[in-house]
Amino acid sequence: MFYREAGQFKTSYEADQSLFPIRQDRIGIAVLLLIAFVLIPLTANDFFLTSIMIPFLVFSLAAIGLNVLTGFAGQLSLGSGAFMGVGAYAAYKLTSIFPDVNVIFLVLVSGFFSAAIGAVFGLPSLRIKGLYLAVTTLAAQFFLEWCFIRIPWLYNYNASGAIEIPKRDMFGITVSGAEATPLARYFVVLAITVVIALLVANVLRGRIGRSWMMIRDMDIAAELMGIRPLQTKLLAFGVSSYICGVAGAMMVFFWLNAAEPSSYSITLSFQILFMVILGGLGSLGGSFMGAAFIWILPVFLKFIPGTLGIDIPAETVEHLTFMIVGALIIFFLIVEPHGFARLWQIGKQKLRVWPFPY
Amino acid sequence: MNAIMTSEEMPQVAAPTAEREDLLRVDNVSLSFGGVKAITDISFDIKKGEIRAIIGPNGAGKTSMLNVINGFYHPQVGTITWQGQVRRKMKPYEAASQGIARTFQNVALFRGMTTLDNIMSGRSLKMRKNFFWQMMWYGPAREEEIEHRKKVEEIIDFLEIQAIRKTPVGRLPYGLQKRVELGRALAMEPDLLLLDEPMAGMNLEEKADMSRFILDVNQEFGTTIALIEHDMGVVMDLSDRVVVLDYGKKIADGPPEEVQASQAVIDAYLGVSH
Amino acid sequence: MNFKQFALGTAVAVALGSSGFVQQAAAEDSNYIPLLTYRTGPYAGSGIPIANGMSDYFAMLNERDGGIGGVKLNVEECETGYNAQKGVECYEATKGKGALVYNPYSTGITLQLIPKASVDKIPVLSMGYGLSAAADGNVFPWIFNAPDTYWDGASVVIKYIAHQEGGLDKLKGKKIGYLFLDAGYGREPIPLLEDLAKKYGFELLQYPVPGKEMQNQSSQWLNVRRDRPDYMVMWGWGAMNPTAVKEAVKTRFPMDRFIGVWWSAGDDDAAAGGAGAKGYKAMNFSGVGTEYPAIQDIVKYVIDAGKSETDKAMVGSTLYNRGVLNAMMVAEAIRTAQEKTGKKVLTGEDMRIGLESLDLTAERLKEIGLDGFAHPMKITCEDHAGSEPVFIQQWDGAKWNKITDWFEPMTDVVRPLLEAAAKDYAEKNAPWPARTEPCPN
Amino acid sequence: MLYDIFIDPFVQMVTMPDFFLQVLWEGFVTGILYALIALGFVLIFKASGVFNFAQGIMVVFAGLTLVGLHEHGIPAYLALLLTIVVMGILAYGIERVVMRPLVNQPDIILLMATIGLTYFLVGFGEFVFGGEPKQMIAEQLGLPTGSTAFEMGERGLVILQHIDIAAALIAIIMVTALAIFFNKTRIGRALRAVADDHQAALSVGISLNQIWAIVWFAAGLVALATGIMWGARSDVSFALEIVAFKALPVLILGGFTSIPGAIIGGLIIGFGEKIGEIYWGGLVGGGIESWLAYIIALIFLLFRPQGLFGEKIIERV
Repeated sequence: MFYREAGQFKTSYEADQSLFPIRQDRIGIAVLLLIAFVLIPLTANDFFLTSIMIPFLVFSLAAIGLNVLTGFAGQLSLGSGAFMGVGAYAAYKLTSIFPDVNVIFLVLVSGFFSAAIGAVFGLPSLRIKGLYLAVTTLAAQFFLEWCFIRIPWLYNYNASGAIEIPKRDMFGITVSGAEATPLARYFVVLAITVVIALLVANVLRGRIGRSWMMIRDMDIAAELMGIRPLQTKLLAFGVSSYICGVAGAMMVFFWLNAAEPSSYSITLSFQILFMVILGGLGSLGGSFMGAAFIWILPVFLKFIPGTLGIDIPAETVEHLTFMIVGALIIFFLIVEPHGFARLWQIGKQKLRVWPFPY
Repeated sequence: MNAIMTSEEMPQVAAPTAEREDLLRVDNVSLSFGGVKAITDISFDIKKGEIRAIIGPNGAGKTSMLNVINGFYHPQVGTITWQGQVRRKMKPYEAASQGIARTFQNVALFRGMTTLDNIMSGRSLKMRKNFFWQMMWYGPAREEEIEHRKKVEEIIDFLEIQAIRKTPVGRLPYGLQKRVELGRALAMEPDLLLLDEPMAGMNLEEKADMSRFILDVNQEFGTTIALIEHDMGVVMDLSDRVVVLDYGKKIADGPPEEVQASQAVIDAYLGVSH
Repeated sequence: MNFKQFALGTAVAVALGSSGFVQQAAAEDSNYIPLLTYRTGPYAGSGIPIANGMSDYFAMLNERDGGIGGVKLNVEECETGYNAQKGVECYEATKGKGALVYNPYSTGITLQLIPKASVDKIPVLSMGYGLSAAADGNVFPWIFNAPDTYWDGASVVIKYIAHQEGGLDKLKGKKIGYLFLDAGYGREPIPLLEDLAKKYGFELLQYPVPGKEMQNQSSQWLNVRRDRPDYMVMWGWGAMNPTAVKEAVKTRFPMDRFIGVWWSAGDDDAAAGGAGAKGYKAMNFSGVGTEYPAIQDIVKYVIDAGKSETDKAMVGSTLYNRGVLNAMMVAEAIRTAQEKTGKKVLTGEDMRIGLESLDLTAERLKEIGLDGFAHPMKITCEDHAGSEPVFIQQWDGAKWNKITDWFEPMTDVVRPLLEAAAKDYAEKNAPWPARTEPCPN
Repeated sequence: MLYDIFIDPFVQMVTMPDFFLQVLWEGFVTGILYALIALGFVLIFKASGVFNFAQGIMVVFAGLTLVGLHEHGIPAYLALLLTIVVMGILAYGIERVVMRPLVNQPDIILLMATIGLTYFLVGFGEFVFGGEPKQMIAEQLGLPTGSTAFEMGERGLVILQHIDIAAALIAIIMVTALAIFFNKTRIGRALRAVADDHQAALSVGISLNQIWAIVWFAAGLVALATGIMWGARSDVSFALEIVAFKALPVLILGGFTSIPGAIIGGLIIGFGEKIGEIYWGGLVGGGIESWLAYIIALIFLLFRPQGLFGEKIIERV
């Protein structure tokens, strides 16, 4: 009843090709942005910001990055964690070489390093497909991880082998390092995520996005229609790695403050992949939903026993969380293999015809 | 097939085919896969503006021939001359930029995309705006998008598929998918359009529609068409000239009536009812 | 699945979960100690005994004495799985509840907490791990790594080897192999070992074990076999330790020349080698066995009373006792802080004062029933590590035995390095806040 | 530098032949263990097209069940029997709860489902058995634990661990048994039919569900054998799960559906890794084992995308 598009007509191709052609969607997105930019900053406590919202946004961005590659261009990657790491180490090196340059600028620049490395590891994708490609990206994952440990230059020869983020100010406000308030970091992360998500959405609805989807859906037909497979795939690898790189840099600069090579391990790659699959391959909104599910659900689960006043040892909660998350992953794959994005669409469809069943 | 015969859109050949300019020549082409010969020493030409049919029983090498023209397979022997120039070994995507478009035997649409996007994908080569403008969207990228959208809408109107514009092609019935595939190839505004069994699996009515579209394309846009088809009625009605393959060899070449009368062709098709 | 049910279920789950975010205010009448433990994941083997040791000691204090200074201890475990992300999450979730001190038990998590500690004003006690440079209290007022840094440990090993060989000058020309977990933790001692190698003329051979290959060390040990080092030193953790001991046995390396750091001193680590592991040595700074009154009290008040998950057989093992030592240091720091500030219910800032004036004398150790359990230790404003002596223990096939007296670290070599490293850290992380906290006393 | 790369390693191999033999032996044993893990993958992939990421955790789970049962006072052989039963129940459960509802889904969804299964089994395993590593009860199971040293030349020594010899033997027995099972039994033939074409197999009356339960069970048995062997080399703990990743390059080399391929691929990776690490690893600081296998597989892929035993793929339109 509330979600009906009847009576909304488009009179131009411009209107028809906008990101949110339906009015209710436009209102919905405006409300979400309002919540993100106004309501949450006004009401949330530090824990909610630092342990829920900031990681959620960082992961959302990383999931968008992987979704560009896997969901839109159809190239399976298990190396997104390492590409995030490249971004993080690049940003760290940049800020130690240019301490006075705006840190957000450096974070955005660091993505280019990640993009270059991503493109290099994307080269075999011309000949290798599917699970075989997954092995290539695994090689990237393990090799890069090894580099993070073995090239001390990357971490400025710190005895600890880790990178630690110094304090950096922007317009008189501390945005990175331990002194940065959760709110300042939240705004930085939110702004970067929203802007990149918007730009990616633009790319995806135009020629380049279409060429990725062509490669994904039927690579031979795409090639016979004039799409150069190597360039197109490499561009997808580059863009995807850029986004992952920025997400990785944000992860250490605005969330964790310090990172070891193991922060960017295969586990992270899997986490991101889960977000993409559960959220929905080929859906930007799904990336956010997937990130919310994979990151926030375990945090929720941790608190449930405490809320109900049940005294369960911490490790049992952890075991149960693992089991529940694993079971839910299987459950959702069975219920809707196309992810939350599809569930959301089904939900919208139900709303559209409500109160009638069909 | 009489429905088409009596149609007013019967091909009215402007000039005798033989006098027209060659668009594509295939000379002594042979192709084999690890010892298995798919095509043996085949030569024929496609003239500008004609509808050229390639026929033959299953496994005769028809699709392989299209793949060779397309640049998807590389013949071991022989030359291909495109618009007067001998073509070197090239990548499939280069064929597209030279103006060769095609449809596929088994529908090869981009299943995850809508009809509109599928046809828009045919415009890929004609769109130039770089990554930066794409990212910004507002401005040049959008203008370009809308300019091409207008072209695509013309094709949608032409093929009468307005109602399924926003439908993901995976959900369309087979006949419509074939039509969308034709639209996608048309969006490339090709010089040569290769159609691989455009009417396979269609009912009579759909075949009639498709035949009409093919003739319209040939006449209105002047597009040269090479098509593979099993339905002899359609082939005889549509095409200007027919080349017949059997076991990878050419067994006949000429106007439909001539070919139909050829003993070699009758032998090759013996037992196949048409 | 019915969409309506699904939506409803989701809503209920979200509502349940979100109510958990409402943080309980710290109870007014207790001191809150969050324990970042890991009883899951690849390092659980080392994490479980430590977690048990810590929580059992605190539980014993609550049961026997009613807490410290008449104030109960409110101890809460938060599972990190040795994962830095989860560690930070645990930190953020607990710091608002009036946390007194953090014991991260992971170098990775410690590094994350180092910059946060001075902002949130909650000290971090990384007992014998973490960042060595943190020993410099002038640069790191909130971080404590008593009783020893890894550099202290590395110097003790070399000293012990020299002792075996008959003097530091006898090290010349010797080959010492260093097998380490290829991560910040294992790499940290390398600069010091290299310095010492240059100084005393021995050759240092490095055998890194990648974190993913912890249980697949045959390459490293093949290299050991080829290089034939005179001694092997190990900086391992979790599943790396038992695998290394097994491989050493397989390679027929003389076990009495194989010396582990205090984190490779677990009972399970050595037991994995079976009879062949007899002779394996490790450094240690906490007593082994159950023959201490305080440990007996744990058994009496906590374990026999059924108030702990701990398997009784685990009590007295190296890592369990390590946990007890850690808990005891926290408890003593609380007591000291209570004396210094006159308050009973403390804050993180009070706790820092307590830690900085911690002076565990032999008498005090005797008083609390841990005579000889640890070397007397004293933390000062400048020196947060203490660089206390360490002893060597040896596995006899069934249990660990202390085989040497206490060895002093080479403080003269280590201390300047520590200070230089601290300075280096501050410079690299410029602008690093200068110490503003006044020294107690 | 060039000398270090191209000459020195070979000089070392020749001048220290006993050591080189030892390296080869270690490579062989590691390769056998990789092959065993890969074998579990192949069985399931062959019959259902599922790339089973949970094979790694099944290895841990099987090992833990065995040791866990023994710790509760059950005699070793009975525990072994009970573990086999547990693996059977697990296989049936996975088929019923995970595989059956996901029939005909794309590869990546099935892959994800098995990773979901991994999460579940990690949680479940730790919940039931606790997170601490356990000692494999090799001796109680009657596996040899000693070692034999062969002298070579003056100072040379090649040490063979009995447990490693046992591992190799068991691997050979398992492969032979599987080969016989596939070729000689009715179920085996049905299984091969399923591998070739699901639909066709269904149409001649083969029960897919039954077949899948059987292959998961077979993979469970392979996992158990792997768990015992690898557990005896180090210990049974959740860190072992990561070793399963090594199965990927092995499968790339050997092909996803070939049992002999898994064995040969495993051996190539095992030898390559050890020789690479020992003779060349030192040049870049060692520890290259963590990625060498993948790079070997990658290079191999670039030249032979279809794998060692696959046929050349002709792309068709």
